[in-house]
Amino acid sequence: MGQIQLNQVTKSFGDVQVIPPLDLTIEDGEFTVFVGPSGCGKSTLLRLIAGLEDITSGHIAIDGKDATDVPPAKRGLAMVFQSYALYPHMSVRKNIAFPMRMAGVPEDEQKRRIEAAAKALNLTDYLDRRPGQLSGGQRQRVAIGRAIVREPAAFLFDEPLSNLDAALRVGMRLEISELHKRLATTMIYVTHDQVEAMTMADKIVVLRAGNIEQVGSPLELYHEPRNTFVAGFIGSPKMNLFDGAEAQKHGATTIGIRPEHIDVSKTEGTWKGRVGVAEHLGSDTFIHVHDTGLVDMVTVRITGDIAARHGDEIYLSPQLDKLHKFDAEGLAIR
Amino acid sequence: MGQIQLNQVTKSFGDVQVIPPLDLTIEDGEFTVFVGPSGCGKSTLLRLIAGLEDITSGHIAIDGKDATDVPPAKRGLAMVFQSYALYPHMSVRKNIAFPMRMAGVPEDEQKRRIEAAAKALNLTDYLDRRPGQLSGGQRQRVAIGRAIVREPAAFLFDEPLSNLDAALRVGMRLEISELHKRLATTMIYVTHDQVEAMTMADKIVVLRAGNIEQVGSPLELYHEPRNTFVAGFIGSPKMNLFDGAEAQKHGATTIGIRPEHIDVSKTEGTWKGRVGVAEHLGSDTFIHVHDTGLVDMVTVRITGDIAARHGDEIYLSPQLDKLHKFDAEGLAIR
Amino acid sequence: MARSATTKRKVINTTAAWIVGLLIFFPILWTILTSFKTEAQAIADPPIFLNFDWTLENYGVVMERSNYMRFLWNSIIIAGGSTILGIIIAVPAAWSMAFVPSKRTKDILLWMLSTKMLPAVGVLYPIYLLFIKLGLLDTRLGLTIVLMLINLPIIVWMLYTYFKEIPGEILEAARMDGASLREEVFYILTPMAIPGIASTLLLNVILAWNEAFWTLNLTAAKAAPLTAFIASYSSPEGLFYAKLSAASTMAIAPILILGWFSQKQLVSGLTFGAVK
Amino acid sequence: MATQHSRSAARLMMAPAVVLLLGWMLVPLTMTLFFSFKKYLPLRGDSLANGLDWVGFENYVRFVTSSSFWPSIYATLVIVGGVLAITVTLGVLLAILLNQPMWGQGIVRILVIAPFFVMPTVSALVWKNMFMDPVNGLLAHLWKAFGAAPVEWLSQASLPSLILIVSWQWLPFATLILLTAIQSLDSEQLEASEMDGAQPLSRFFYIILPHLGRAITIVILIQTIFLLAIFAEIFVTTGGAFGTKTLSYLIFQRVLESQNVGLGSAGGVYAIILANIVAIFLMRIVGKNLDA
Amino acid sequence: ETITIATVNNGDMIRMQGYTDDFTAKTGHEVEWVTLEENVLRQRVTTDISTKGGAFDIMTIGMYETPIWGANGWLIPLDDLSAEYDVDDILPAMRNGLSHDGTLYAAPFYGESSMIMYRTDLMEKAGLEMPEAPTWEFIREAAIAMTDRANEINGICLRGKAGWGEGGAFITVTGNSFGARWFDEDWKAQFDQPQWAEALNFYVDLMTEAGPPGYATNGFNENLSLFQQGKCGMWIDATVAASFVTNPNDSTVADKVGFALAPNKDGVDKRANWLWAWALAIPAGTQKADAAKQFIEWATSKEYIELVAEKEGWANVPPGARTSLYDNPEYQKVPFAKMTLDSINAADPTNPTVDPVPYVGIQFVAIPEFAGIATEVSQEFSAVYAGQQSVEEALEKAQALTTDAMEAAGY
Ligand SMILES: Nc1ncnc2c1ncn2[C@@H]1O[C@H](COP(=O)(O)OP(=O)(O)OP(=O)(O)O)[C@@H](O)[C@H]1O
Ligand SMILES: Nc1ncnc2c1ncn2[C@@H]1O[C@H](COP(=O)(O)OP(=O)(O)OP(=O)(O)O)[C@@H](O)[C@H]1O
Ligand SMILES: [Mg+2]
Ligand SMILES: [Mg+2]
Repeated sequence: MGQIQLNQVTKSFGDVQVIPPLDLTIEDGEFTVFVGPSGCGKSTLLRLIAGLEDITSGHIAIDGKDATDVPPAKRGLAMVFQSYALYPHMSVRKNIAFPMRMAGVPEDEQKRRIEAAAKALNLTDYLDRRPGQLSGGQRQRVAIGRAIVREPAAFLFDEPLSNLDAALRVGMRLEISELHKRLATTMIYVTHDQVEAMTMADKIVVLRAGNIEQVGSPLELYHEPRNTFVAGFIGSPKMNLFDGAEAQKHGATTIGIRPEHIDVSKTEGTWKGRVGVAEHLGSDTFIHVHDTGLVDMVTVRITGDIAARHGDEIYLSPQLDKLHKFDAEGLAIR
Repeated sequence: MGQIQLNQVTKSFGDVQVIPPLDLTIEDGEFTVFVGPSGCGKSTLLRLIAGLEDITSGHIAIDGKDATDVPPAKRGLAMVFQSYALYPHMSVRKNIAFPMRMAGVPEDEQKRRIEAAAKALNLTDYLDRRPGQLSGGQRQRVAIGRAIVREPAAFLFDEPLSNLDAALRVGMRLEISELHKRLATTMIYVTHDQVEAMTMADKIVVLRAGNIEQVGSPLELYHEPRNTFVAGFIGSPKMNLFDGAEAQKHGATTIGIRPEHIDVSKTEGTWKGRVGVAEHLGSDTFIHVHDTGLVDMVTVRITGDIAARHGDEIYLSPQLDKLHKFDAEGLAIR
Repeated sequence: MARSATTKRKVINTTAAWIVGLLIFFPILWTILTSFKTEAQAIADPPIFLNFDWTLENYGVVMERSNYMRFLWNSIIIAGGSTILGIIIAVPAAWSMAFVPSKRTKDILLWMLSTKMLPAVGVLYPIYLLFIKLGLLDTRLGLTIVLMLINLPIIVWMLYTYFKEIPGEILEAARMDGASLREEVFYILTPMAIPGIASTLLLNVILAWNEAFWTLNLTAAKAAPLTAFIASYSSPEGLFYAKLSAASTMAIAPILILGWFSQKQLVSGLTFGAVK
Repeated sequence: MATQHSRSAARLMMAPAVVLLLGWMLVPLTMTLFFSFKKYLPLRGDSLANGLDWVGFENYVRFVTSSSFWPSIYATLVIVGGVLAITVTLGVLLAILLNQPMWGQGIVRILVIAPFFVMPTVSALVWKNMFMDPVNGLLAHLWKAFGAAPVEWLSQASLPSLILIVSWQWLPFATLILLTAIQSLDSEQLEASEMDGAQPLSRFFYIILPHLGRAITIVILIQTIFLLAIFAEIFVTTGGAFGTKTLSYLIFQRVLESQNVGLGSAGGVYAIILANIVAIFLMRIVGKNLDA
Repeated sequence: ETITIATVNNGDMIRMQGYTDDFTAKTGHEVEWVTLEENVLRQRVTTDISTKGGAFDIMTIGMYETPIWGANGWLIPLDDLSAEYDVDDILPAMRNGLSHDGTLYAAPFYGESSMIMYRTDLMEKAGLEMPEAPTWEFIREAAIAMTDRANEINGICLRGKAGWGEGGAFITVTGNSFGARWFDEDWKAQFDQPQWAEALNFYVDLMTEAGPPGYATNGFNENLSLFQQGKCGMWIDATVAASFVTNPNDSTVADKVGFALAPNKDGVDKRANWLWAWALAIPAGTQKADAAKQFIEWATSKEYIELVAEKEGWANVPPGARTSLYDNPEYQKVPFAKMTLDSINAADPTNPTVDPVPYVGIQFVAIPEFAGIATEVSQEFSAVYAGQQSVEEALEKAQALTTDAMEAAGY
């Protein structure tokens, strides 16, 4: 109940092809995240699946049935929008009931489902408020509640957390993950925040300019990025990538090493540099090292604390087994 | 050139005292961050310093001179607003020139300073655009540029990054830090994001309901929080805090342990629980453990990867030397 | 700017604003006062401000002379009817422009406005002939249609600017939730735009209420609204200031009262997209 | 938001408004154009039923060569320009004043917007008789109280008087729109400029006024549409005498007083052309502002 | 049946509306009134009749419109009125003015000419005596003598307001009394003739010396209220005004008013008095001609006059329409009755000027173009009164625009 297949789907706005021919299968029950830089076509792809935009060519099948020309309401999908898109003039209860009202679900049944959703989402006390009287997190939950009651084949989320502040984001992230565990319904989740992608996804789809760069589980992407784009995009802080002589030494055009895979010493190491900004988080320290002769700045992450001050000299040594190598096209050399 | 002293400063809006009597000294050249939950009075305090609000009682001195009744423009401070507050109808160049134009700086000098600022902030190519044509990060830089050219005694920032997306935020954070290193001017920075506070500050001022809860360097706050409020507020993910029997065991009303100071084992440990959501970031894994009998959820951070799946049984052991103890008033027991 | 405005400043502001406000309002106030005077007091030199013998005589005369209630009723029907009709036609059009914009949307909008620039006097004959043909002369229906057409561009424009403020995502959410186009407009868009629709309604009631060319020229007895009522008072014989004032007061009172009661809506919504 | 389905629905939903307005424009317009090439003197028994004589461009030539034509263009421009200048200037000042903290703001606002509800006919009658009358008018009393000779408003200062009356009616509209625009000004911008050392006057010119630009264009556009058509005010006060004959009043005179429909229709065509020149000019500005 | 009547908002008409019930009781027909100010009314009914709109069953029109519309066949002839109505009782001057080719097209509700109304007390104070038939020279002398600007007393109040029926009418009769005329026998405009310059100069000088401020915008109503307030020494205007200025309810000078014939220039054989009637006519398009005719017979009948006399006194009956009224001894007691009749009889629409003219009408020219032309001409003159141009300029413009309009109309 929720397998979605895209077959040679393309989308153009006027003359501009935003999505070049694209194939993708999302399995039933999977939590799939579309991730990619701004403007890469994530939202467009999601809206094509939802039916909010016509596809220019190709086919979309939901549960094996062709849905290319099925209007959005009939696809059995529910969408949670970035701005939540709650109906401001309706109470929370009415908001949640709306899709059922449209579908002609009997009153009793509506009531039952609203109650169930409200309980699941901790909204019971707020059912009679208007969206305007709710906090960001609560609004988010109402939007999800509205989606849940339709018992959709799949949920579509378009950057649902981007309007929340950092602390709340962490909480909501967990809530959505738990919801997925509980419902086991297909979810497609769009974000440009790779932390969200990593922590939530069963499967991540990395997009660039409408093209799929890599599809895989978060750890696959972390450990085996298919190319420099994915390597740079997944992981926080970003992987350090170097060209030139240092790369050639390892028989590659570009090499990459993640900040957490660099060892630091005050006395010796592979590369020498000077500490720029050191960010002390207590649990970790991020050191931004300049003047290594490699690239402008190398970022290093150290667990715990280290006494590194602006301007100090420092030595860095990459853990060679964690080194990523890429060829001239930017593809990983395995 | 930029020492700021607050002496028994209070602020009331009507009958509500938002800032109870408060003393604070910000040394010249220091990067001070005001941090605290929403509504705690951070902005108000900053605006009192800027002169945008009148103080109800007390004194403010800038560089030792009483500035209590000096109008904002004369205090020699520059402010960067949360919404950037760029003048939408002026080009970037005009925006940056505006304070100099108001001050009657000669054209030549204006030009020179604009050029310098634009270069420092990477804005040279955008000087003739309108703010509406810039991205969030660029706007942010223009706002800073407008502040820089005044060569102020101190910069005031009110949540300057809260409108940016996560990736950009990291970048801008670094830029501001580097700017501070370069200019060595006093900066006061307001945020409610503790990561920003930790990574940027020389000195953090933690506020709650207008009161200063603790003042200190980021690592002081991380290692020696003065009370449960600071303990919970500083550090990410949040410190786990427990009351009850487990706390009594350690002779305290409340004990706290940070996620990164808990060791995990599949076979034995102090506490037993079941894995809820496990967030795999590649570099780290956050495990949310339920059913420990202590609190609803204990968060644990593990460097690198661990094969923990939803529902697994797991044992946790706090590193006892990293345990924080608090008395009945919530104050740290040292 | 939230520095506590000093009391002194507030006093100055208040004084200035009240003086200006009263000055602007004065002609209306004076008219209302005059309507309660006798004719002799109305032209007394020096003018009498408040200490005159208040009398309702003028209202009596005016009521006796013309069937005020009928004019009033016609005004209400015509102004209200044309506005409601206009909104019914404009809502779908504004929906289209705001949510399915095309390259021509702005041109169409501006073209619509340009139809308002046809000089009414220039087309009186054609319209009059048309009305005779269609049997619409001196009917409320005819006037309702004409006023609706005159104001339609303004209505479309105002609604368009309000609709543009409504995030398209909400309508898409409704669509995802299974709402048909009709349900989308009816259950979601319209209720959300209520403040905008209310001020559009008000502005257009005012414009229709005060329209004086077509209402005068296309009516005789049956459909004549208050503009025709006032046309019989513009220069009667002898002293007439008090009676004129009474008639004027009666003509503007309903809309003035309506306007005052609903000024919040009017003020909050009257932006024409000027607020950005 | 743009599936095939919604696009065709949109076209369908636009249709009623577009068709109606097209009819409302085209039918009279073609008839006006038709009449403008005809000799049509109803009082001489000319009527559509009897057929009308074709006179070519005679009406057009006669209309512009009439001694009243250029003065009427002048009067139109002066009135429209004058009212716009006054309402916009005072509107901005008034909006700023009303935006200040004060006691009884709601009531002041009610007082200020009241003239907008007054019928043009009524306001013209009231101003003409009760204020501008040189003998019994309140202004005459006021002048006399100061020992000055009463001004004969409607004859000696006819255009300014008319502009005063019309401005009084439209000032509330301008004020309201400008007020909402001012209220939408981000207060942080003002504070930023204050930090930047701008004095109140500089803040007004560099921050507030530019912010109002869009609102001002809209006020100008809408008012121009209505001002080009003002009629009742002239009809009631001067009847077109003393140089207050605007283009639309001139057309009225040709059509209704002289009963020369052909000539008036030619005037109507000129008026449409003038209006559209103004409109295109304005819309260029507004159009740019509309999506900015 | 319900008939719709368009009418003007003057006192007599308003009064008639109050008696509508009497008509309904007699005939069973209901009446809908459309009361409009004179200019609006004229514009409204003209539009309706020339397009055969049929919005009205009866229109209130004047002596100017009636012959023109009658000639166009737009009005139903009133040639079959009942015997009791006694059509021959209508004053001949009125009947002639409301007929075309000898057929009556509108029944006069009331008629008027113009005359001098003056303040007997002021005249006495000035040491002068008003002759029965004064000349302009005397008027000027008296006006200057009576003027007392400090006390806001103006020697003379005259119409200056633009509009063919307002200042236009007055300046036309003034012109007549100086020997001027609108057109010569070939329909050539005559504003380039010296008589016009003389008349206009005289008028302007007189008003400058002895007129009220702002006379350029004064019409009938303005002057009436000035006179009623005691601010005018003399006033030359419609005879109907006599009943208003002598009505003590409205007038502060009711018992101090005298009457005289309108003046002429010494040696000119025409006086500055006009002839006008507000009359009721039936547009040809109406479906309710019979009911309309019944109404006209009721409203302009002797019975109606008696009804009003009975209810409101003889001074308030509609004057100037019927011979029998002036024969009535009760009415002869009204102070202005005789002078009104004399003034009416002194006016001859078919022979209005010293030099021969091709048109009918005293204060107007009964051709369709006149209203438009005269309005514009009077606007030029008003601009002179307001001091915005000279007499010469105004006459030049008047000549040009009249010529132009006549050409346009194909003369
Ligand atoms: N309605 C439209 N008309 C024309 N171009 C469009 C339209 N919608 C999107 N685009 C273009 O398509 C591309 C993809 O847009 P899309 O919104 O899918 O990006 P995104 O990945 O969701 O970005 P973001 O992270 O900023 O939301 C962009 O270049 C955008 O400019
Ligand atoms: N102009 C004002 N009038 C009345 N109360 C105010 C005003 N400005 C702020 N407050 C109150 O003062 C308190 C502190 O507000 P302040 O804006 O300083 O908080 P903050 O710490 O900046 O919060 P945030 O993180 O949400 O920006 C709040 O309770 C707020 O409601
Ligand atoms: Mg997107
Ligand atoms: Mg704040």
